[in-house]
Amino acid sequence: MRDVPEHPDWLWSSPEPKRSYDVVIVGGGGHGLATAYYLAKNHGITDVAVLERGWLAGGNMARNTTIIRSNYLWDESAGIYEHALKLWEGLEDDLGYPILFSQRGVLNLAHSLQDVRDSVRRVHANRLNGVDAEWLGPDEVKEICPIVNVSPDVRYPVLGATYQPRAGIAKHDYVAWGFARAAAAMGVHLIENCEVTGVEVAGGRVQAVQTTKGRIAAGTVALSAAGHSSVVAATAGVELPVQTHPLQALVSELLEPVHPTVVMSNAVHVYVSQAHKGELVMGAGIDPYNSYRQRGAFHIIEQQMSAALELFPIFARAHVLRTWAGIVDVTPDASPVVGKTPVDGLLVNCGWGTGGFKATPGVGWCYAHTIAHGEPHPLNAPFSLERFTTGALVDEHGAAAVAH
Amino acid sequence: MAERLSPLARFTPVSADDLRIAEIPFLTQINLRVDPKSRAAADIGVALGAPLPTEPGTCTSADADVLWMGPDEWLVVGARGHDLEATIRAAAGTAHVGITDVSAQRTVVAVDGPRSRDLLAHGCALDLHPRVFGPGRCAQTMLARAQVVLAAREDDGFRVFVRSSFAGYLADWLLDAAAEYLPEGTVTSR
Amino acid sequence: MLLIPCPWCGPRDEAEFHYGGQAHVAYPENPAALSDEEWARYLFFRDNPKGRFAERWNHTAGCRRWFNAVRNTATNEIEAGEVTA
Amino acid sequence: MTSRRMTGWQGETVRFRFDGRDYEGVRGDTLASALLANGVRTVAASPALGRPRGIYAAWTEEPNALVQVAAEPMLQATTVELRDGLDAHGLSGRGRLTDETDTARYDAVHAHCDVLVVGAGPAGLAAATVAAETGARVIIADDRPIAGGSLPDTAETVGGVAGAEWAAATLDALDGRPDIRVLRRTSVFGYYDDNYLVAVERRGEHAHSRERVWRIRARRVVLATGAHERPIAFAGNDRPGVMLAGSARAYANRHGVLPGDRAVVFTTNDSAYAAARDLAAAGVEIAAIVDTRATPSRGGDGVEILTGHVVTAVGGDDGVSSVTVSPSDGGAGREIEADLLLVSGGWSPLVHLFSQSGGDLRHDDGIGSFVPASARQAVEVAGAARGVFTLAGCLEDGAAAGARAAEAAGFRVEGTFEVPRTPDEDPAAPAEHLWLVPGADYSTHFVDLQRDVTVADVMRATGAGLRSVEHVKRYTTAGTAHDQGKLSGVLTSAVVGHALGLPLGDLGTTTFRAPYVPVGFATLAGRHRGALHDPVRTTSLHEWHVAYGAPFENVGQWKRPWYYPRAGEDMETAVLRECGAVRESVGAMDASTLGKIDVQGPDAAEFLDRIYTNMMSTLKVGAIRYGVMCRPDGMVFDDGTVIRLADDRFLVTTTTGNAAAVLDWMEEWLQTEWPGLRVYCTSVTEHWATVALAGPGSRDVLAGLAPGLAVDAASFPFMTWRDTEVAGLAARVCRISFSGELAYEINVNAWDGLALWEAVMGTGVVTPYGTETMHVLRAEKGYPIVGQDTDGTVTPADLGMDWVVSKKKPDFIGKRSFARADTSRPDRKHLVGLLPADPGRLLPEGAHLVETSTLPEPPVPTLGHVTSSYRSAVLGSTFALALVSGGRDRMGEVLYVPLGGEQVPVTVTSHILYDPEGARRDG
Ligand SMILES: Cc1cc2nc3c(=O)[nH]c(=O)nc-3n(C[C@H](O)[C@H](O)[C@H](O)COP(=O)(O)OP(=O)(O)OC[C@H]3O[C@@H](n4cnc5c(N)ncnc54)[C@H](O)[C@@H]3O)c2cc1C
Ligand SMILES: NC(=O)c1ccc[n+]([C@@H]2O[C@H](COP(=O)([O-])OP(=O)(O)OC[C@H]3O[C@@H](n4cnc5c(N)ncnc54)[C@H](O)[C@@H]3O)[C@@H](O)[C@H]2O)c1
Ligand SMILES: Cc1cc2nc3c(=O)[nH]c(=O)nc-3n(C[C@H](O)[C@H](O)[C@H](O)COP(=O)(O)O)c2cc1C
Ligand SMILES: [Zn+2]
Repeated sequence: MRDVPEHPDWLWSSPEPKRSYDVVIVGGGGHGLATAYYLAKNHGITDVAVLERGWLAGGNMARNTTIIRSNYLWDESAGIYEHALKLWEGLEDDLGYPILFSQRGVLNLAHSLQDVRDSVRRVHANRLNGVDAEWLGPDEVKEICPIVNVSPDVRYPVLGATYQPRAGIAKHDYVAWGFARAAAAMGVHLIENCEVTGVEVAGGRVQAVQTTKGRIAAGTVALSAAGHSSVVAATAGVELPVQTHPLQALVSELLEPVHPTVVMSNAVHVYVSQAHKGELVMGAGIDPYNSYRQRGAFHIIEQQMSAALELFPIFARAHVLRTWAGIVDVTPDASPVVGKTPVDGLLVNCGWGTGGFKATPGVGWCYAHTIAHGEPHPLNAPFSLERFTTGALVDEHGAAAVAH
Repeated sequence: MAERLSPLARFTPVSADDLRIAEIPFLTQINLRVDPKSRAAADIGVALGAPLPTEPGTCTSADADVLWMGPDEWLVVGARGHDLEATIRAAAGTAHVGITDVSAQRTVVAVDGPRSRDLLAHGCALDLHPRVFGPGRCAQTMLARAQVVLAAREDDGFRVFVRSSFAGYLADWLLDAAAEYLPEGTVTSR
Repeated sequence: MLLIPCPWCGPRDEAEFHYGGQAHVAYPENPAALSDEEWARYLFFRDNPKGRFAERWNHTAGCRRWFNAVRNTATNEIEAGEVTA
Repeated sequence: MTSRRMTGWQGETVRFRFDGRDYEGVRGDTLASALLANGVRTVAASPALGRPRGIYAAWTEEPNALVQVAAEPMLQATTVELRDGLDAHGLSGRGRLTDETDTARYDAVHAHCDVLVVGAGPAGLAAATVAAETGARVIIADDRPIAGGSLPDTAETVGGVAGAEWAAATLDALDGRPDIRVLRRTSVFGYYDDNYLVAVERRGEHAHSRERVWRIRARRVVLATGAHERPIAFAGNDRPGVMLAGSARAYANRHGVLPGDRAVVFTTNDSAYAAARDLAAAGVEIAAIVDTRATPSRGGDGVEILTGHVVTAVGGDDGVSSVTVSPSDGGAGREIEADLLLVSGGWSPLVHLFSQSGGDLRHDDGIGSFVPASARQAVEVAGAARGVFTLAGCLEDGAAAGARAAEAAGFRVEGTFEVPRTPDEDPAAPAEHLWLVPGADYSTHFVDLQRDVTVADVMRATGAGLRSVEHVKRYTTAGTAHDQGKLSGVLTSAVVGHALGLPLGDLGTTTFRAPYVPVGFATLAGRHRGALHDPVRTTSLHEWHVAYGAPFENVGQWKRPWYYPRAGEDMETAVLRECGAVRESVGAMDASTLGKIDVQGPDAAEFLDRIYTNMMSTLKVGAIRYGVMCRPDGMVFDDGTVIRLADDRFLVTTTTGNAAAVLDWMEEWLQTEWPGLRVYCTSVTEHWATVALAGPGSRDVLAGLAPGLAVDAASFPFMTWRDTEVAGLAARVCRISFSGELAYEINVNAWDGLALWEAVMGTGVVTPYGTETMHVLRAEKGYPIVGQDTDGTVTPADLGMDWVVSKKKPDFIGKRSFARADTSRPDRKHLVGLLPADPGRLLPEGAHLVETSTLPEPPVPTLGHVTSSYRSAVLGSTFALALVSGGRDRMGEVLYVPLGGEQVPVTVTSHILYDPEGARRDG
């Protein structure tokens, strides 16, 4: 039996860019591709180019630990992530592509009394928002994930966990390729090795983008460049409240199934699942300083391993096979920015930081709406740039303190 | 009335040919903040028997050990019961200085013997080679996961100043790391 | 593990430092006189260049001094001679 | 001696098991060489296709022969050193984790050097020797058990002796010198910024630590890591018995093992001829040398050479039984009987670490592979690692690199290094760069044996429109197995190039990432496990709390006593008893963990005015004030008391968890914004032990212990402090209260903490209480806990603490933000009290509040949530604190807490539920 599902025979072609498009999407990651797909599908807008500086979906989309959940604290967040989760639930059929979406549940562990309070708070908030959520005691955690060490004798014992049964993981690359293929089939141009080097603005309105493949005129320019958002926005004179950091992840060799769910622990900075092939996929916290280097520092990995073994003694003799990093853009309130900018026709989708993979279909849906209507969808309206001026932040690190 | 109790009172010293680890409790420690170019700095130096070391990462030893902690900060360390605070205050007069008794803030662990460098290298990222970190050098740095002040003495000796609340952790860590350099059975390993 | 040149202690491992973000962002002279936009700019907006970046570091596990350095965020190289106490 | 061992080969016998059968090998064997010596050809079935697979290479590049050894999964049989009792099982691509506790130790060591040499082959040994001569501090690390790199594989001589002997002597000589460190069995697996490299040393099952991580900071690095022989993609190239020519040569020369009886050699270059010669000398019959080139440069020592030929098929299901060779340009093939097929597609420099360091690679058309181009760090590459493929060349190249590195590190090279004599080598004939033997169907042309990826798979990927090797990697999974494509990586690129008609140089490689070889999780965790995982911080009273049976609460790294159960008590009873003791009599708590910062200097008062929301400069010497700090965004950051010791000196207390953050915060503002302020801040958190004495009986207890202190309310008023003697100890007593009761905090030198505490307990009337009781008492009084009743989105006004926000000061940190649209909204969440309609009903902390008694369909807007919730004896009811939207305008309103299908009614009240008039604070 082959563990790679049969891919379709044709994914996408590589056309030369036209001189002009109705919509140019900057960045061919998951978000850019999903946006293009929903522009075509929901709004019939197909004169669209997705410009990608490297290989398609080779940014954070190729690097994330693929955790999908919607159990965020604030109503605004729950709204958009739950919308995304509902889309995930039908995405394989919608795209006609195997994306290995596995609703194996996500546990968020609590290790201190304050963790417990915050977790319970989030569970209750989730329920009011119609998001499935449970609070589990240590024994129940053990039932769902028998390999978690729930002994009270460890340095930071597991006092309980929140559990979202509908949460899970998907195969990141296939998700990207599924969106790409479907978008390309509807006429969207996917253009690789095409870096946007400037955004042309005249009279307060966007005109075109400059790229390594020449100038491309556009009615609307929609940024979806994740870690590079500030660099691109700056060329249009738009400043964004984001900072770019490396975020590392690693995998083990392939192992027989041991880990049935997804476990995240913010307090000890570990999150881990076992991918369908059998590798343990694991991540930690961001490297603290700004960097575009797509590599992190090694002590972060070492610390992560000691934390991982506290929770999962059974991992002791597994091996780290590969480490890597993505570069993520982090906002002051750990929530994204999706909406308009001061430049007419220039839209921005950024600041998903360490947790935007799960939003892919949801943000694609809402961003496409924003592009098509020139106004945000109600689900992304709270995530405007203005919130930093008014102070109406959607602060997801304060109480929830759960990244990814 | 109960005795004074040092943070590592319950810790059994290690004493082997190659490696010795013991607490030196109850030393007098004064945190001194003063502009090194000021008159007060000079006067304090006179009172302590040697100018305040201004080369980063060095210490002097006269009436007391004076460890460079920062460009305007020193840790003055004297024998148990030595009223250094009064000496320094008197020398400083009314100048703008910061003088704070921190005697119980940190305790001191002596790590001595030819294996001391090997032991510390398990948890300290500094280059401790005698050419680089020989007698008279000191540094604030990390040892394992605790912040420490490290001072090199003659004969492969080190003084490790550690915050009292971390002392138990650090002692456990040192013993665990030391096991390799000690005769079998010296340390009951955890 | 970057080797960060503390102007006082010399080069030390990155783990001894706390990152302070962009340098030279002064606290506004008179915050009360700022518009909400200007105040938001001070609070939340920092440069995020790919390339040379003047930034602040605090040698928390060492001398506890803040200092500025110019680092290239594309390569992580800290420019020699650009570290100021 | 076992059957396939060369006659006369000596060695101590070692017994081992493989797949449940007993075998013997010799000391010095790897599991792979011992298996070959025993005639075991098939190690396991391939993971996806279930094809039999054998041993393909001889070291870390092995793509096939995976084994499980006891609890350790996914080891390469080619790198497992044979030891007595070894029990291994072949694996089909997936390992097993077992529940067995790993009792081995692991550790890490920091090391520094002027020159780090990676690789102890001829190039590395020469480099290290030259560098060591200069007086530089040198570390040389090599991943193999014995010195010499590939020398023991090739049986070449150096300086007139066997290469392995020369290497061993050279490395031993280095090992004995001061300032030189030799690390054997040590793989350098990561090359990070600023010449920081990490290596893992395999010290053995019985060593003090089984594996050790070396964290090396090197001024200069010499990479002398050698080269890997390249495979060729042809039909049936995965059969057991197909092996890299150099590896077969290594089995013969290093281990005295003949991997087969009759071999066909398939090559594109000269190096396989030497392999054939060595194997023939060892007793393997060489049936033919199949050379893709039209004219090979040297004779085959009597062996038939088929020039311009390729291998087009391999016979034999379980292993090679015959090899079909055909002219490259088509034409009839010929089947040759053989049980071994040796392959050499040329050599690829091992550029992993160089690439990890940030260096650029370029494609070298001469050797048909990628080589180091420009470096970004202080690194040299020497020997085969940069495409030098002769022994003499490697020695010279290594010596030159060692000299350059030492000089760059500031050392002087005196004299010259005598490059040892090596036998003359014939000039090599140009190699051909053939990666792929054309076939009708590519379904058994394997590019990645471990991932079962064939040329057909790669072509399917390019056929689907993929153009990038990164996409092909992810589409096919080529290069993603445990060997990280050491052999398959460049081959995959080459096949993509073939499919797309692009030169290999244009396609490049996929990204090289750490670790170079897999490294154990436990190895990386090192000593930071169990009790040493994260420091435990304790107070000077800790042992007393332990002896008294207190469970502990983790607060940051601190251990704080949570409550003190007496025999038969559960937590609830113990806490109610402790609360009662404080409200009715007197209790004591260890408050030593509170952060304490000594703030001195002429501008200290001005400084605190800027840091705190309230005014501190008006505080009188001898007095104490409660204060709140905000971040510039106006959100509460910390709170605590400020006591004025002198005109120019204050002692600030912080919350337990925030002590370091507050000190850093103060330093940041002082150093970066207000360098003109003459203020010094010093942490004194652990200098002091603090005992909180609370309850109406506290005055009498204090009076008894401090006969010299006037304790009456007039002499020692609320919010003042006195220096005195308590229990004969120099003490500072503060009259402050976090419970609303008459209370004192007694501070003594931490060495005296236990003496004080024992004196307090010695009075016989004082009940020790823990953090839980403290929380209940403060909540009854409506005192918020930062981090529990706030979450980074709460302003002082939200907490009902307008009084702590100065209206007089022109500015302080956070002030401007209070005027923003959102922070001045009336429906912000306010801290209020809640009384459940059922006084026995304890609300869970974290529960939410809604407006209506029936729950509408989601999404239901929340009004806020419960931040603190307790049972209260004095209130005769449970109660809670909550952050509720517009809460202060809802006093008396009934709201609902949805709990498991029930809507629990609660009444909104003031957050101050007990003694709102403050009548009890004077006792
Ligand atoms: C290690 C790691 C773990 C993570 N784990 C999770 C997780 O478990 N769950 C989760 O939900 N999220 C996770 N994330 C976050 C998630 O990956 C990102 O939030 C999300 O992928 C961002 O959206 P995207 O897919 O469009 O970004 P990307 O895939 O990064 O897409 C942006 C694209 O823009 C391109 N680009 C940039 N500049 C230009 C330019 N000038 N011109 C043209 N193109 C340009 C980039 O090359 C890139 O392909 C993780 C991230 C990392 C790095
Ligand atoms: N005839 C040919 O075509 C040909 C081709 C290649 C090599 N050679 C011969 O091979 C020899 C090459 O000598 P050399 O010194 O350059 O290389 P080498 O292969 O002899 O030695 C390199 C050593 O480095 C070790 N190593 C590699 N990566 C490591 C890591 N990350 N950490 C620790 N150790 C690591 C290897 O295991 C090996 O022991 C020469 O004798 C040369 O003639 C010949
Ligand atoms: C969920 C997930 C699983 C992965 N599994 C493997 C794996 O089994 N083997 C492997 O070599 N890499 C694996 N990778 C890592 C990729 O090889 C690669 O490192 C990552 O996409 C980043 O790209 P880069 O290293 O080429 O920069 C995985 C990555 C992700 C996100
Ligand atoms: Zn410093």
